[in-house]
Amino acid sequence: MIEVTEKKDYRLVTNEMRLEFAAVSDNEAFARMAVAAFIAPLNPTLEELSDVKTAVSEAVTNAIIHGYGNRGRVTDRVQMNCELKGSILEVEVVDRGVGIEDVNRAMEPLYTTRPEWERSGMGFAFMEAFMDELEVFSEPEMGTTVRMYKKIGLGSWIVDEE
Amino acid sequence: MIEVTEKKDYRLVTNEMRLEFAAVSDNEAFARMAVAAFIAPLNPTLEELSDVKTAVSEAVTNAIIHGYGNRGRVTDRVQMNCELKGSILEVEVVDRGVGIEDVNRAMEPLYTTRPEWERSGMGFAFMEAFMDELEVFSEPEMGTTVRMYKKIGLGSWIVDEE
Amino acid sequence: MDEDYKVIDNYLMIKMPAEIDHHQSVDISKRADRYIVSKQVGNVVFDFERTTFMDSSGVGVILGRYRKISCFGGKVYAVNAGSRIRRLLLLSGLENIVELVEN
Amino acid sequence: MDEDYKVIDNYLMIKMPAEIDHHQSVDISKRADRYIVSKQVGNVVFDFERTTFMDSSGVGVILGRYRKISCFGGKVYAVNAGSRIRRLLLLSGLENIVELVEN
Ligand SMILES: Nc1ncnc2c1ncn2[C@@H]1O[C@H](COP(=O)(O)OP(=O)(O)O)[C@@H](O)[C@H]1O
Ligand SMILES: Nc1ncnc2c1ncn2[C@@H]1O[C@H](COP(=O)(O)OP(=O)(O)O)[C@@H](O)[C@H]1O
Repeated sequence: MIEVTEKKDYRLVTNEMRLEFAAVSDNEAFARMAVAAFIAPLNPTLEELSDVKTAVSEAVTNAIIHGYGNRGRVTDRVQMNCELKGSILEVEVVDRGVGIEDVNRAMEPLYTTRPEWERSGMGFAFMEAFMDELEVFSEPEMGTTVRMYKKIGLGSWIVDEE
Repeated sequence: MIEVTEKKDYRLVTNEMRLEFAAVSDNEAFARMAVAAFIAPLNPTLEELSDVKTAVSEAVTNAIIHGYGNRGRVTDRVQMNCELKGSILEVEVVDRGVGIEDVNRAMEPLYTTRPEWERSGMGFAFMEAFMDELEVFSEPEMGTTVRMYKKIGLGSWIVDEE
Repeated sequence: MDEDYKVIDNYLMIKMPAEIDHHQSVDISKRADRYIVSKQVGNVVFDFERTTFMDSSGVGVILGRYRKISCFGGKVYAVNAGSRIRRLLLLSGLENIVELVEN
Repeated sequence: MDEDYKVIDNYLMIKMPAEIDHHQSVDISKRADRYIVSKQVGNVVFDFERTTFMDSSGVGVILGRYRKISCFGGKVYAVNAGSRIRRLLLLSGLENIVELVEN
């Protein structure tokens, strides 16, 4: 199993923020504005901004409606952790909700367990389309972590990895 | 001494977010955009938006430059906690920096310990002018917590207090 | 708001909001269906003129209306859909479902 | 950017940025002082046309320039200062230091 939290090498991190907010649908817009504000100093293109906002909107919406069953409780919490290593953005969206039984199946385009809420099943597909990398960690009854990466602006893809 | 953390009565809380970010000056703009996005669903007037953004900018700047001595380390953290009770916004800005010896004196208009950085000494005065209420808790070597309240939009001032 | 919903002949015209996410979508679907049922309209036209943000929830709104009206021969149309929204529709395989109206 | 700094006769004209906070202020002061010293200008004009946000750091920038030039008889001016910025200047007691230029 892949460890979700690991020791961090702060020499490469140029900025970081951790956001926790109530799992209510007002915060879908809040979360994507927050990530947009966070990457603003990198001078993202309009397309990069849209890409990141869309992916974050998908992951946060999923946490609120699937993870926490759309019950709108202020005490249910979604976390969004963002990190910059130079021009590489890492976004992690974490919920402690119901989790996903079969992640591979959940990630198939058009697959949804909530057709009655008019979900299109395109959430994960959009995250994949608009970000450079997508990782999903989930365990039933434990919650879900979605981790996404994208290079922003003109910098080069320079993440040292050991 | 007043307790900075207390048990919360969640029946009155309509939305909440907790933000933690690196004490670097890029995040001054980020923090005020985040609070603006957070209160957007209340339909604030432009003046209310400016008021809140100014007060948050002052508190966050103080945490970064006074609390953490302006050293720009990503591992130094500022917390911003925002809570809505109906139309009442509570914002708390917390640092674990050097703290303030004499809070009353620090809050005097034009008082600054950093004239060499061209600080005007008007930070606390602006927070007081633009928010409805301001509380400052600080202890040398422990850090500083600034807590501010403001009624946003057209709702009435209805916070139950025991 | 209700001025964003107009029935002209057999068409329901919906002026979509600036940001279409899950929060907004729930409301759009509810309002749209009220008009579809009460005014018995056969077709739905989504106008994206004001829209600057949409995620997959918007795809759900379009698909949902399509499912409601297509069995009676109705169609869904998109006007003022910029390149971003076209891309979202294409990614979702809606190109045969939504008729893109050029302006 | 440097096109925002212009020397005309004995005046340094500074087009202030959209948002004036501590992060921006450090840069404005540094650039302004470079012009004040190298071009020996006596007066500074702050143009707030583009400015939509300012906090007390902006007050520090104005006061700092005032202190640099006032001992030589120089003055600081503010043009295009909207009601918000006027209020910040007033709250900070700068009304006798900054000359507000009406447009
Ligand atoms: N955070 C989550 N918690 C629990 N289940 C999730 C979560 N995110 C996604 N899922 C599951 O994966 C499915 C597919 O997700 P997605 O591709 O985003 O489509 P949609 O949201 O339209 O259903 C969802 O229907 C749901 O069953
Ligand atoms: N978070 C903080 N940590 C330590 N000291 C602080 C903090 N906030 C304010 N101070 C002290 O209070 C003084 C007055 O603050 P303020 O009114 O904001 O003016 P200024 O920031 O212009 O100095 C500061 O100069 C500093 O000594």
